[in-house]
Amino acid sequence: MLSFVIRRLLLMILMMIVISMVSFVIIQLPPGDWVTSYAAHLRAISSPASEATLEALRERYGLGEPVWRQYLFWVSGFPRGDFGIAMSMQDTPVADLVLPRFGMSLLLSLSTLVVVLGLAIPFGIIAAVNRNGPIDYLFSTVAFFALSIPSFIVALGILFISVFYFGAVSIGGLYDAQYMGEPMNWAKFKSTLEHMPGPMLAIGLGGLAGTMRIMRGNMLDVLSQQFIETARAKGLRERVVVVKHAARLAVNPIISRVGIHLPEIIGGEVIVSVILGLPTLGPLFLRAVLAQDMYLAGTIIMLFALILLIGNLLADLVLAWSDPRITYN
Amino acid sequence: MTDGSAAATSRQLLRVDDLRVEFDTDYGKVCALDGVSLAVEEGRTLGIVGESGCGKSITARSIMRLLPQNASITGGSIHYSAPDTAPVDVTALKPNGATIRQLRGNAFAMIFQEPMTSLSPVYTVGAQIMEAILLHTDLNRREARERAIEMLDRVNIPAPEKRVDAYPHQLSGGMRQRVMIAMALSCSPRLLIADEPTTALDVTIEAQILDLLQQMQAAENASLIIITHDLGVVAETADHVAVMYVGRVVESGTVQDVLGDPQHPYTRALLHSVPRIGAKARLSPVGGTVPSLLEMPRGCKFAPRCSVAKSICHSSEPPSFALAGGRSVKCWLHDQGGGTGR
Amino acid sequence: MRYLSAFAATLAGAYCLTAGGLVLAADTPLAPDDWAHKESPMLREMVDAGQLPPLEERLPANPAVVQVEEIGTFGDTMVNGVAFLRNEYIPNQIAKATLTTPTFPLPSEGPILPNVASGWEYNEDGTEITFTLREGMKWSDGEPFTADDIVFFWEDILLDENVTRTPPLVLAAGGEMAELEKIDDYAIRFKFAVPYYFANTALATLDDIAWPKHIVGEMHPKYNSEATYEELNENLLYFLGRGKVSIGAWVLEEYVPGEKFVLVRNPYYWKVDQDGNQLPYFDRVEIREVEDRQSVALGNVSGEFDSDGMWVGVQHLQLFLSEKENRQYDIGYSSVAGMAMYFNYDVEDETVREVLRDANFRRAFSVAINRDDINFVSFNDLLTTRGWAWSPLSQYYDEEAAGSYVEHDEDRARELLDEAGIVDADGDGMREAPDGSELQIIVDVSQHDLYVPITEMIREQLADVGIDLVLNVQHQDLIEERRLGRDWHVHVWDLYGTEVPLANLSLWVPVSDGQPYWHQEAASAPFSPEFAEYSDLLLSAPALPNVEAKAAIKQAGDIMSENVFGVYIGDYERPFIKSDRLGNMPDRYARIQEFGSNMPAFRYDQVFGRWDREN
Amino acid sequence: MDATDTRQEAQAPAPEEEQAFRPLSVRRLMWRRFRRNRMAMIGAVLLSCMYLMIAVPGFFAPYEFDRGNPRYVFVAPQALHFLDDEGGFHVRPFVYPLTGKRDPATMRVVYTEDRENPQAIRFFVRGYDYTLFFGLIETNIQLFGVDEGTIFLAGTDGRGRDMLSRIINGGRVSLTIGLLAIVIMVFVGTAIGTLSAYRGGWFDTIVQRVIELIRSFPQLPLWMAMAAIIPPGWPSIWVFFGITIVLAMIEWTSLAREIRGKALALKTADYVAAAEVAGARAPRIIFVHMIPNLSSHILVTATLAVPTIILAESALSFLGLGIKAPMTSWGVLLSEANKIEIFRLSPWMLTPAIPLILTVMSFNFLGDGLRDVADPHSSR
Repeated sequence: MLSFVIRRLLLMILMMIVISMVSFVIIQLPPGDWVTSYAAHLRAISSPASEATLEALRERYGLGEPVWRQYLFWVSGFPRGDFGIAMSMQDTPVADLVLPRFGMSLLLSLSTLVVVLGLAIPFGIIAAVNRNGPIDYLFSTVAFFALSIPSFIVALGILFISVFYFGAVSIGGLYDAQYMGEPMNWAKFKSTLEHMPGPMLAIGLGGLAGTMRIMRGNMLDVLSQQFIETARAKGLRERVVVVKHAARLAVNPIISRVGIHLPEIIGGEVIVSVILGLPTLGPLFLRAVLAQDMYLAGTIIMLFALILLIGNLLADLVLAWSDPRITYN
Repeated sequence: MTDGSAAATSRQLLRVDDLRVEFDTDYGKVCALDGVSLAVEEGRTLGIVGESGCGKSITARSIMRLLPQNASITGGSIHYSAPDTAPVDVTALKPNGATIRQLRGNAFAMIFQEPMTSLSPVYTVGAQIMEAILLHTDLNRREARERAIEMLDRVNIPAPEKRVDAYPHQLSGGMRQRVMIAMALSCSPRLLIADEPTTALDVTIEAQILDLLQQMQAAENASLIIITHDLGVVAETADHVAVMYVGRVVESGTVQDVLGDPQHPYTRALLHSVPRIGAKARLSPVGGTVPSLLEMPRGCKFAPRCSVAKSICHSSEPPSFALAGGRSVKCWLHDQGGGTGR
Repeated sequence: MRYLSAFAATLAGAYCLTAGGLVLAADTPLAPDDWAHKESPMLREMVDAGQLPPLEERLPANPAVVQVEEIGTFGDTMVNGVAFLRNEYIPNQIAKATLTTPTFPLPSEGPILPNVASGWEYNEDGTEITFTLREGMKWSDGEPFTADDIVFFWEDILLDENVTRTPPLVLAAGGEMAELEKIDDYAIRFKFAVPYYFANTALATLDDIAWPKHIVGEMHPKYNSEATYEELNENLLYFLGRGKVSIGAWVLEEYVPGEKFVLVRNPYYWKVDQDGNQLPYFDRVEIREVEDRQSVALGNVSGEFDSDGMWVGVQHLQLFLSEKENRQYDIGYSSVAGMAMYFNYDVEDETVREVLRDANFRRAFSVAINRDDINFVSFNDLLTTRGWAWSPLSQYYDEEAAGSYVEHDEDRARELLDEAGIVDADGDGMREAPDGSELQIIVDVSQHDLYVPITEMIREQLADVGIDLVLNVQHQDLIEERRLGRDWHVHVWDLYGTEVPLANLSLWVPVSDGQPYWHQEAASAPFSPEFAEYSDLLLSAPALPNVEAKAAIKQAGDIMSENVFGVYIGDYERPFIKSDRLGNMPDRYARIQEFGSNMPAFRYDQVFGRWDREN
Repeated sequence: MDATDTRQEAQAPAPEEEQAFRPLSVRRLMWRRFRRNRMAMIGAVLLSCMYLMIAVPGFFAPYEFDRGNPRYVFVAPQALHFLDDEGGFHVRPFVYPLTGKRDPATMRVVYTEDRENPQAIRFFVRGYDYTLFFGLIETNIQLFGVDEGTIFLAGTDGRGRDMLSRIINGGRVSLTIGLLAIVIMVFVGTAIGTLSAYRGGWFDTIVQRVIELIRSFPQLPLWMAMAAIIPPGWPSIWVFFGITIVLAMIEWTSLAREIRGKALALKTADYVAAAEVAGARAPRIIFVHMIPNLSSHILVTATLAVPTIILAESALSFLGLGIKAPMTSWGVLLSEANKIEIFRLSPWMLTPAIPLILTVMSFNFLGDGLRDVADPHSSR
């Protein structure tokens, strides 16, 4: 197991190197660079900059250099935790901008994942146990509709309802304003938790529905297997049979599905955060993409990939722990 | 249906009378068992034999009350009477109620056809054996574990102290069936039901498992119902045999009687399809196919396949005719008191 | 280099509110005996604890006295919101200090007033201006503020190529950068190559005039052999180094990237109100970053933020009004210059160039636009239409000029087009160029939530008189790139510089080659005699004494409006939102790009909280 | 005789199933099974209606989608009336003409109905010009309209453009981009998937690594980054195709992977082996023997991928990285509505969400139904 983890970690590092290259190349591809978009910004605030100034800026950020040199320049900082500077953000180091938001993104994504699984699994079990009953029908119908509503529409809906019906005018943010700038502490964490249900609903609804349907299917598969009968033949209570024997096995494919689910959550997190104005990586990424701030955008997309890699690794480990049939040697 | 004279001392542990089981399907209600009657004597073995789909497993599951959700017992009774407890009618119990759960795994134990899938892949075999022990006895975990090891040892699993922590996928099919037997017997059941315990196994292992079953049965003085489509298995292990065809017991009696002198054309047909050492006759498979439960013939259900069917066979179903030696047979041929088929 | 972006942003930003306060003439005699100064309890405590000298020692000998409408109370924090923080200029805006300051509320109403400088004097021919500083004025850390700090800033920051690439052109007269000379600790003198009577106004547009030499000098390679320019540039970011010491009303206390700025009052601030209270009233200013403009608007409506005039726009007005009843805020208006269409007189396409150069075409273009419809759809009927003329906020405003070719008149437009020879020759409903070729005019407009819809409406309106406009809606940077080239026909953007034309003459006339951007050949080949005349008038104005300069500029204004050098829609009332708890907030203010957004002085230092906020 | 009798008796409980026992062609059997799936049928019908509508938007849209009426901004959806003020019932629904006036207190334009002058809805009216069938026919007939006043059944936007017309024209982009991207995706995914399975070796390895790499990024951010590559200077029709390609370029991976798996299984199938032995060449084996056998699988996967594409387009357009004016799509329309003042004051601008959800749902239903038909065992 340990050697498996080490091997996977090494592989992950290799993958990250490739991902960093790809990220950088993709971010480099758009025509123009940050300086043109900066010039446009200056003009937007009514202060045109001269061509000489722009040239100087390009020189300063090494924008004229070949791509591979820019890449090396960028990557060489990683070991020091230096991810370059965000040109579009007054040269703030990318790490300073990204890290707090990375934490928030991670918190939001992972808690959405946990809540989605935490709800989808029992719902799926209930639906399967009541197969073809009214509860099953209700759950499945709701799930089918929920699957068809894109996360950004759910987010718009949440915003709309809170604005239109509850007169709220501010639901943005992931914690109360008074905690801004504070390091994470208990009160801030509590405030964060209070702010999360809305975004989590928007991000997780589709995944919840999908996972529930899959869990239901898995349960039905497992419930028809012989060992369930063995368990019943031992005289176990039905609840024990369902939870300890059936669900325990039916949950394994759900765990391995985290790898598919996580990208959806991250994508949902990006767009939902943009709509609800959450201080996560999403809005920053959109801004960076629009401003062609390559270090910033590159770092963020790389972090997204990192979340996926870590998520998949964790899912594999959990699966290995959960399913003794899987061996990693 | 009365005790065989040769075994006057034994008493009936379980009696199934006129059991009817129906399935609720998309195509309407379907009768899977129609008037099944059986008896199991204490310490003896009953073989239930028949082609697949004839209701053997459903009979066994009815006794365990492990029928699928869409099945229900609509008639008849299953009386269980152990010497030290009050008799129970299993059919009258609440499905999955406390009483039947108390019986399952404790008084009744069952071994399934597929050793590969009848153990949960995510728990160790020890844990799975202990589960029943902890449920039905007062032993604590440590004692239960010792008991599990002991049981594994008794079913001839080498290095049981190690194997107790093995996962099913680390064991071979034969081993798993041994584990199943150990599990089934771990609470000293009065009645052990083995549902085609060897079908999925190699022939050599089959013999070992059958041996083991008999040994264990003798040691525990339990009754055994062995369900099989293999007459050879019945001949080897059972005292009594019941031949089933589409939800009915068409012939029953002692093994010697039934196999030595089959009275029902179906039993005969089955016997002809079994290879025998030294037999010169060509094997003849049973002609035709088992009718679908949806398209059941009106009269004798075997009539369409029967080489000696008469017209009455096609129009009305034969009752059970009692023959000498506690035998019974469900065939119009015995109505006039004589086998024309011979 | 880093300073440049700060500078540009500061100059251009828009955090502009006006209060009815006034800095009294600097030489008002004030005896400390009959006029005891008062300070914030926060500072009083520090004085009592011995951490700070008493107030009288902290103020200069002649503090600037601001006539506020209402004497405020000290304390509390003002909280504002900003969106997409690209902005070290945000705190800079709030805490800046210019040498001089324009009269407010509007520059048209009077002269430039003292600020950091208590007075000034031109020499006889207008080639030199001497500023007097306030004796005893101190930096926020207690160090004296003297002419050295200004000279240091001028020579080692603005004129040092390693730090600033482009010095402020507004102080270049006759093509040469001004020279700065220190007379004594409290007097400096700018020398120009030619007479430059605009200098005192120009200095009102520079919101940074001095940096602490005792701090920044330590980082400067010129004064410290261990320092490098790289580190210096790093530290010149307001929120990294420079912002810690200031002469502004507040000093940076805390900066959390991506979250907020917190500014704390400058204990040595050199302004007092008419009752002698040391300004500012608010102890702290907090500027919170939110994700977008919408969140700023929401924050203001909900009361999270106290005021905003920068991020909210006309599109929020109806929301503000509909929510107003239940909330504690009020809405004020600022008059803002709106959308303009610039013609490229040097466009490469000859047919289009000839058409654009024809005054009748431009006049037709202007009168074909139905400004009332645009007003109705986009400006809540709060647009004041104007032609290509000086702003009503300027000293050069002329009603008649402002009203020329503004009235919607399709028949007139058709007549003018016929006169220009732009007729529908092939009968397809669209007019062709005089040479008979198809006429299609491309309008560049960047993705702007206000201007794109307006431009679309204009396209429809011009189609009605037979002119085919094609919209080129693109991301701002692409439009910008095209604008710098020669390839564009018509460019849509804000109208700049009609309030203080001299502050940015290159927007109007060829101060040097390639200017203005819409007539890059202007210096060598003005496209019409009228343009040449107007150009001469404007170019001569800075060197003229005020009265003559004014006349020249007005005359140039008449020429440009009559010839419709560009098409302008009008000024509009842009809402700003202010919490009811804020005292001394104006109901109206003018937003003039040249004075930076914060000028002519919404003085946040005069604003106070009537009650404390909850969070 | 007897036997027939018994058969009929046994079938008695399920008479409608009777025919199921008769042998049917596979195709008809599939069609029958599909038709039994009510939700899939509803989905199919809904989608057919929508595609019909977007095929001739000029006919169904009562107004030009990109031309506003400056005097009718932010008009709330006009009610269709059947009862007049006297309580009289009209078979032909009618609307009241509107006049707008700005309320000085709220600055909003308030529209009042002219109750004296009901305007009955007319069908096949002559309105604006448009062309049909790629410019072959020029006409100006719209499905419905009114003689006087306006009919804005879904309200208008801030420029006085009819929302219904905008939704119909926006659907044109949203719905075609889904199909178009799927075509590309199916082409690329199938080709690469089968080739990868068939060739194996280094080609397979490379393809698998590339797919893995693409999939190690979350989709939406990757799409965002890719969409930013589209040069901003492109005209909107090019942008449309650019977005289509970007969407397909990432989405093909899942199909390729699945196809590869299935194709690997097929590769060992006897008839493929037989074809190989018979000397068939690779392309022939792939196109004649493998792809036809995968077609039902491809169809199902493609159908289920359409909503993903449609949603991706709306998300990108919503974020300002997709379709650009003068074209419009549901995502663009929703991004125009994503403003707090719109939520509060003009909520009808959010209606494009409804067709978007309906489309996605219909495709999901349809795909589910198709899957049941193509692969009955997988149904859950």
